[in-house]
Amino acid sequence: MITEALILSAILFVVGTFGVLVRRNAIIMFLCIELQLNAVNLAFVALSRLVGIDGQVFVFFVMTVAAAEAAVGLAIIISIFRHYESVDVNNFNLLKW
Amino acid sequence: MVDILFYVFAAVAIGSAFGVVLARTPVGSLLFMVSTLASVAATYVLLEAHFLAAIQIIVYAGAIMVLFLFVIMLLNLGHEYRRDLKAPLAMIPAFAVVGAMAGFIARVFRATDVGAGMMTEAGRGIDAALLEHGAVGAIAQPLFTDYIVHFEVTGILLLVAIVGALALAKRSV
Amino acid sequence: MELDFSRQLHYVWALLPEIILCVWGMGVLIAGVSGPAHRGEDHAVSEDPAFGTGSGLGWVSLVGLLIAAFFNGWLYTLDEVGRGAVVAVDDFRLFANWIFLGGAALSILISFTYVYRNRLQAGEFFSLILFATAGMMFMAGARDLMLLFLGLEVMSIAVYALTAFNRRDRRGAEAGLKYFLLGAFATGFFLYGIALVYGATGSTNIDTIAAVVSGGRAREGFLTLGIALMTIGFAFKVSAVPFHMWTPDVYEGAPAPVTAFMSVGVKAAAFVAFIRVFLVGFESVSDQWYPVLWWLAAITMVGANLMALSQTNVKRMLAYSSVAHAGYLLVAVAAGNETAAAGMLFYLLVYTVMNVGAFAVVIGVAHQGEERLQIEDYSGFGRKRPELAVFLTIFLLSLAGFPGTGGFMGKIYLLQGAAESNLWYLATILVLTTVASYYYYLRVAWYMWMRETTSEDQHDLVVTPLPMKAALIIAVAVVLYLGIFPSSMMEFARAGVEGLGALGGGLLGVHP
Amino acid sequence: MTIFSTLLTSVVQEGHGGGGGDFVPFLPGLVVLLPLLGFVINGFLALRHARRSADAVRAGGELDLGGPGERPATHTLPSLVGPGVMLLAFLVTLVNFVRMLGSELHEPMVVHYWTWIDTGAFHVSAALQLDQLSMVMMMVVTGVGFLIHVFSVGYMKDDPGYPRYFAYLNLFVFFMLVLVMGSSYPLMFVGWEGVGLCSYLLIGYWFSDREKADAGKKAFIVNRIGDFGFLVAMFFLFVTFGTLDFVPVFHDAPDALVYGGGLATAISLFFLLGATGKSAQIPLYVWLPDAMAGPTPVSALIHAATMVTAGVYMVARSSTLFALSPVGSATVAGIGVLTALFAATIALKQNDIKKVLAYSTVSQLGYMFLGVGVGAYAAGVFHLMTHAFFKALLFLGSGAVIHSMHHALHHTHNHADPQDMRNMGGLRKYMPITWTVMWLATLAIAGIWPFAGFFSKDEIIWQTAAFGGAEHAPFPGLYTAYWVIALAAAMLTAFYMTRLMVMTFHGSNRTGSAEEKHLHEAPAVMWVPLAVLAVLSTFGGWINVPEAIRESFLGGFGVLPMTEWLHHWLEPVTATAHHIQETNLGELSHYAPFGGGEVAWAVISTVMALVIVVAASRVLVRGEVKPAAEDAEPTGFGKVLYNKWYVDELYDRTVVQPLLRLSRFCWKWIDAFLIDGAVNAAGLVARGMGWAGSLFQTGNLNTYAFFFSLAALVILGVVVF
Amino acid sequence: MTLILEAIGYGGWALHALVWLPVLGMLLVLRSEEESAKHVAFWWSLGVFVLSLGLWWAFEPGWGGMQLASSTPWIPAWGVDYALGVDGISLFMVLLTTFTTPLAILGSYRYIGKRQRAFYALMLLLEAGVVGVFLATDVFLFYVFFELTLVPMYFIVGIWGGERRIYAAIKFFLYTAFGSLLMLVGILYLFMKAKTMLGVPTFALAELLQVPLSGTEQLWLFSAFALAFSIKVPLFPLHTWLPDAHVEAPTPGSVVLAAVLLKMGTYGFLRFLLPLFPVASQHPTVVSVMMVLAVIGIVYAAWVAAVQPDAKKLVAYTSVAHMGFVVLGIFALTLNGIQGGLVVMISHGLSTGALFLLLGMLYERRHTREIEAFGGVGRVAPLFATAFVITALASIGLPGTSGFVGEFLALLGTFETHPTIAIVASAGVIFAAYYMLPMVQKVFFNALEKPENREMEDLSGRELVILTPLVALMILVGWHPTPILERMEPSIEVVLERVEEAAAPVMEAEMLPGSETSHAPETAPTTSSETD
Repeated sequence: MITEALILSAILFVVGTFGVLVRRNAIIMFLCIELQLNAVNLAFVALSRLVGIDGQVFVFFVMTVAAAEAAVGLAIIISIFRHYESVDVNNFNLLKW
Repeated sequence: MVDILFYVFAAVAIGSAFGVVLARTPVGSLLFMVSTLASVAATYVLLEAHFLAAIQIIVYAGAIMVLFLFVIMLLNLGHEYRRDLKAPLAMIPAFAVVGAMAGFIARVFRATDVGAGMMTEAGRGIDAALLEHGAVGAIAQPLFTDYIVHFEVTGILLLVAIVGALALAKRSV
Repeated sequence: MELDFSRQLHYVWALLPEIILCVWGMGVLIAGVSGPAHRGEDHAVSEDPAFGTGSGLGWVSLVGLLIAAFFNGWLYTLDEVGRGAVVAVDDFRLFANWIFLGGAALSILISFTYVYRNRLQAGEFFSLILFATAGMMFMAGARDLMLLFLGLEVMSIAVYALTAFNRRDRRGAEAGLKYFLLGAFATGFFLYGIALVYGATGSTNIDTIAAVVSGGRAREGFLTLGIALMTIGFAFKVSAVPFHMWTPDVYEGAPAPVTAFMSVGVKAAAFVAFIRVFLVGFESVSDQWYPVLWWLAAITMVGANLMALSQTNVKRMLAYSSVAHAGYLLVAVAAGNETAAAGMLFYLLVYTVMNVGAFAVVIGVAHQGEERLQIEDYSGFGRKRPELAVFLTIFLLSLAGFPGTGGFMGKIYLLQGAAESNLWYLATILVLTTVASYYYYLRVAWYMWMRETTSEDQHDLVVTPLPMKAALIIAVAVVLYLGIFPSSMMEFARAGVEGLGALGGGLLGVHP
Repeated sequence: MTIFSTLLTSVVQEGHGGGGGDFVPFLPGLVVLLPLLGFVINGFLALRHARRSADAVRAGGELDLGGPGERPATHTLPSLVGPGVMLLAFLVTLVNFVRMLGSELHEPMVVHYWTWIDTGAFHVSAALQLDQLSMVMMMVVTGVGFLIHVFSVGYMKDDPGYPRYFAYLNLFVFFMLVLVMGSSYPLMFVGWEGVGLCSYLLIGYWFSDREKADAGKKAFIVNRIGDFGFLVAMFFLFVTFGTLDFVPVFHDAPDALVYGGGLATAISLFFLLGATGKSAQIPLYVWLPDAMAGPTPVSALIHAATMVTAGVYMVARSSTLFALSPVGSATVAGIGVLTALFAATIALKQNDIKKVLAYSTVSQLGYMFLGVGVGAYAAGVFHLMTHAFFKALLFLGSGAVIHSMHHALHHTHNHADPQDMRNMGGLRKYMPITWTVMWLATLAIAGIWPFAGFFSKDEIIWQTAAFGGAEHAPFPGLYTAYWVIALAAAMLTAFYMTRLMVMTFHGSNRTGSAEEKHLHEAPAVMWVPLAVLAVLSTFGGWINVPEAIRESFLGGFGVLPMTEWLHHWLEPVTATAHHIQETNLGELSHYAPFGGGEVAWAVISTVMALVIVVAASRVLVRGEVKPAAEDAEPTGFGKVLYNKWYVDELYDRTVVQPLLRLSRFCWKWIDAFLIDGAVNAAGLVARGMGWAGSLFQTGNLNTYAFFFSLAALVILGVVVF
Repeated sequence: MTLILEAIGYGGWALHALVWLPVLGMLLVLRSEEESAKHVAFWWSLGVFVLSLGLWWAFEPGWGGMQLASSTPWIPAWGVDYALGVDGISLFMVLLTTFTTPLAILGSYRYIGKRQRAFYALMLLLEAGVVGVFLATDVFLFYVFFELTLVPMYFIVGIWGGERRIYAAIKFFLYTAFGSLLMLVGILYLFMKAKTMLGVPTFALAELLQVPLSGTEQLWLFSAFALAFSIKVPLFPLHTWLPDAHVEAPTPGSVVLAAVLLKMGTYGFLRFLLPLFPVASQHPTVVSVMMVLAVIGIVYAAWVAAVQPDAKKLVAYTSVAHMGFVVLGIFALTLNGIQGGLVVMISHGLSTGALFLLLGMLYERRHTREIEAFGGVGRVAPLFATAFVITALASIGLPGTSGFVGEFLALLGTFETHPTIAIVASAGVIFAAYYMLPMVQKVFFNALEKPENREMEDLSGRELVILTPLVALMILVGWHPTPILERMEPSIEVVLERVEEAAAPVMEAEMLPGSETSHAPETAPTTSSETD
């Protein structure tokens, strides 16, 4: 079942990746990244069955990181929304080439 | 039984994950996300990580997702639907890439021998620890000994995040 | 004094500089929030920004860095017992700390007037720099992948915030968003890599990993995949082509002092961690990751240098330049021997100094803001402000790797590292792309010296307040000193790497 | 300074030059040094003078040299120094000559001054070689040179560049002396190119005139083609002998080189290329007629008497080498005889008095080549010497004529060409002395007994016959052809020279009635040298009277003073060559190809020449000549000759223009387009690639993430597989 | 003279002084007044020249090794020494540099109007760099100086140059840097090899010479080094940076560029290429390639020069031709050839330097360099014309001038080993006249038609002071080159011996007859061994 869980995590991970690739809404993109982190957590948990309790501890840290990122990330999104009145990344192309 | 449950939850998780990606509205995505998190939490339980499952629901689905929702509401993105998915044709290369990626990773996972079922030595160790310290204690024990430094750094991390969020999101100077 | 990490309290000593920085950062934050600068009433006062309101916090932060530096020096007197600890107390980490502290100090010095002019919140700004520095130091000292990751996050989150720090600037916000989303995206990969390495070896302790891996006890598939994913994560952080795409945008959009800070600090931290993880942890399976790094290095050097050729925005050009330097440093990682690692440390040091120096002048020309960043804006600069132009020329020559400057010695060091591992193709690519880089570095020089000003008052508003002058003079002095008398610093760098080998025990042929 | 004192004092005899009997050279360095000194003084004066005249030009006018006829003050010192140093040099030469006459000198005397080049593998000294050959040349150069210097004092009197003129002239003599006295090929080459330089400077003496400057340039460049041959020949010599000094080279040559071998032939042919350049032989003769753009005394000195004979001198000097190569020698002779005929034909139809003389010179040089080509080195040198006398005389005489014409035309502001013979006619009346001496020279060049040219030219023709008839002559039929052509050319010579004399001095005057009044005889300073040269042209041939002729009626049955004196005099120099010749060819023939001995053919040729002279003068005097302005272009074959067989045009089309086009092609297409284009393209491509690369940088986050993932996928793919 | 030298204790310190005094002078110039900067620079560089003159007497003519040598560790970890020394090859290059610099500075008094301090400071810096190149006996140090000379030249061309100065400057910089950086890789390879072989890191040339290299390695390294030096020389077809740089550079820049910077390339051939890679240097294919390129350069550059409308560009192309003779002489590998090459280097420095000075003076007067813009100048500027003609003649190698001695010896030496090539190259003497004389004629002869030319001033006193020593030296060297030749000879013999001896064993082992031409490098010193 560990392998299956890992494969599940892989699928969740690439679905998250897929979301980042195809969504233009910054919040949803970020949400997809959270999905990726969640997939990693699943991998940690699955692997902790294989090698020890430490993996579960790491999930803890990852969740904290996710929370921290959410705080800053959403703040940035709010900040940019103030400028563009939009969260569509297609609009954000002052910086290019 | 456990296996069947696992597959059910896995299916839900994957389906919800696709829902996150493909949902029409941000709120829809968010709800699918919660669903995914819940399903994953269920698999945590199946993997004997009960405490983490709880945390997953409480912290992740509960707190972080609410934060997202809050921001979506704040930015007034909840109602109107503006298609922000790429055109289907443009999605093909992206799909090909992630598909191949999944294939590669899965291939490695399938090729790696992890022993039968969950009855690895370490798994037994975890079970023992759970028995000895309880679900919380099993994690707390290493968390506050071996990983004390990590734990402290996590504190700093949160502080930084707060400072950063504060500095960025304040309305005026 | 010896540290035995079996008792956790010893970590307090081992992490003293980091702790001091964090505490100091909180102090600065509180001072900023409660101080007069925060009340927004005295921005109209035109006093010398060097000593003006809010800038006091800058000096305070510098003091904090100084104290941290002092304790970083003190750490040299310590020894650790065993290698199982999550925090390393080796010369490698301490050398890297010097780079971070120096880079942070220089970045703070050049940001005084910028902060003042752009009405940034000094308390948050400086404290975030301090926190980010602390994060870098955690990365450098981490002998545990998870701690490394947390350090990375502390650094990254602080820098994300700093990038978007100027809330009046749309470009800043855009840069912040791009950096954040892509950074988080890459974090996912990196973390997945850690997870798989953990799964493969059963530990996140680099030393243990090294032992397991070299003992052949790791799970092959997980390990390989984990290494690949970690490579991707690091490649993003060091902005190797093709993971560099955020770099030009972010460097261009971020406030210039922040750009300076992240171009030196983030990169240095990522490389230091890169070296420790790959050369200590995964050294014995180098045949797995070496080709990837080889190609990454080659593509990065070629791509970045070529793309930099057509840039007209100086900050963006320096961004591509920074990517190109990442390529040079990747050569050292690919070479993976002691000389290369030492060369990398040396180069990072030089790079920190010269790049911050270059950015200092850029900030000066940009009127302590984001105004005049096009290369045309430099025309006739040498005529109007010869001393600044000379400084910038020296920094550019050093970036280009010209004899007489530290950049040259650094490049030679890297090349030696590559040579020791017989990476002659990479060495050749390195020098050839260096030729291309001459073009865009010298282009700035030719605009400065060989063109006339477009208007009489073009450079009248260029100000270089005292702290920036100090930073410039320090930077020039270091660049030239390292270019002419590189010996002691080279040996110092070498010693740092030897420390890594002895304690981490993973360098070429020096297995424990 | 030390060099100068060295030149004067240190006389070190080299090992090879030891066999000089009791010959003690008298300050040979001084001979070279004196003209150099003259050059330095005159050069300094010239620069000072030029500065002043430049100031005047800048002020908008010309430097006032005083009234016409007066000798400007600035000209006094050069007038003294220029000829003065020549006189001294001649006297020193004379002393040496006398001493050499009184001694038995079998080996050349080499006077070493300083080491010029010493690389360790190659050594050459700055050393002068005194032997019979160089002595003859020195006498000619300094003697004739002195006379021409004197003549110039009169001729150039009104010229504003006077000091510069003498500076160049002195410098020329210096280099010429280095050429003939140098003890090694490199030193000879110094003189060789040095005289070329002076020739260039003097042809373009009136450099403000574009045509004259062009002519100088042409002379230099064409000469350089020859110099190329000289250089290569030296290289061959060096790799063969390890040295380029005359003495050891000629000493070792018979052993080191195989008779008729490829190496000897290569050496001689490359030397020949050098000689054709300097001595204006086919195919490099084209510069000499143009060289007439220089002042006439220059033409006399450089382009008749001395420099152009350097090629002959060189072949004579290298006689050993040429003797070793029958092919080389035959080529020398062939080129010579062809040039003799070819130039003579052109001279038939030229109207410019100097052009006629120029082609005549080319033709006569051809004879000299023929002489040295058939092993008659002494005869070649002999003709060189007599030619120096009579051709210098002819040139100076024409100079006097031109001088007179110029003054006459100048007075009436007539822009007619003072050198065009069609504008002359009947000058005998105004210039009796000139007329006399020039007739003497004409008879000499026409080869009429007993003038100098008779003996020298006849000997060459005879030797050709004798050589071709030798026992083992290499290409017997060829020499017969040479002999016939040489005879024919001699007849042509008689004709065109008579034409020149008649057009210039006889018939009615065509200058114009107003101008006629101003025609006058040359002043004494000009005609005295003419007279001296006339004496030499008349009697100079007696120094080398062949025995057969001396004992025949032509020699008054022994009345002529000496038998083959020059031949004997030069014997030490040519001995080796003669020895080689004897060994390989056997005895020379005593009969001409169609029978007849030496005397018989001498008589035949002189009679024929005389007949031509007389007949031509009768016919031509009666013929109507129109002044240049009214004259029509010649037609038919005459036009071809008039246009010099169109050789200049041919060269222009086949060499000059193609080279220019090639050069432009190289510049525009190869250099600018291809090479530089590639360089710039490399830069452009790099920038273009960079630009294209940065196009991925769309600013769109999805794109960035996509490329990130793509790259990640590639990395994963690489490690997984 | 020797007594004076002994009295002041002339010795190794003088070499260091020659490198560092100009740097000191640079600081002095920067500190001086704008107006007096040129005087400071001139007198200072003259002082440096006087100091360098002492080398002439302090130098022991009979000895071919490094003299007055000294060595101090600079970067001990890499075995880099700050090591200077002088031998018969570098002696004249150093003297040429110190001799040319004051003249170039003096020649720029009128030309340089703006930012004088900076200009003269850069000139002195350039001098320091070039002297360093010629004196360094440590390869690393050499490389540092070699690169360092680029920067001042870049700015001299770029700031004080003509219309297209920036293009020219960047082209010069990139082109030459391109070559030298590849050489750097070669140097590092040598270094690694030496380190493995000797056990200690070292960059000292004498030590690197001990490193045995296989034939293949030699060919690769030879290519890297030869590329760098060939670009510098410049050898056809790597020459296109030169005309641009020369035309755009200000007079003193052109002078120094032609007189000494180009020599760094040929000097590199002699100092490094031949001794370090004797086998490759003797490899028939290699030698043929180099020689053929040199010959093409001689003839082709002459052709191209002949049709240039710009006098300065014309002279620039002649440099390519002249340096072709040097390369030819060097790769002849004969005493005569190399001596000749060195003399051509000196002669080219004198004559081309003087030509550029003269053209600069012309430009100062008329503000154009178009040949067609002149005509008849000889009438208003006779001294000028005289100096120009003498210089031009020296440049085309007229006997009696320095040019002849050099070209003759170089060709002679070449002929000893490669007769055909020498013959073709000798044709260069024809083409030399073909490009130079028309230019001389069009500028100084012909009718004085244009009124602007009528106003032209003749040489001033200062200009006379500049030109006189140059012209005098051209003639002196033409008539009495022995003192130069005898000082060079032992050092060249050392090189030649080294080439022959070191080549012998490898030749025997690897280059048996028949395998020579097809001796393609089988394995690059690269990926096949790329492991950690």
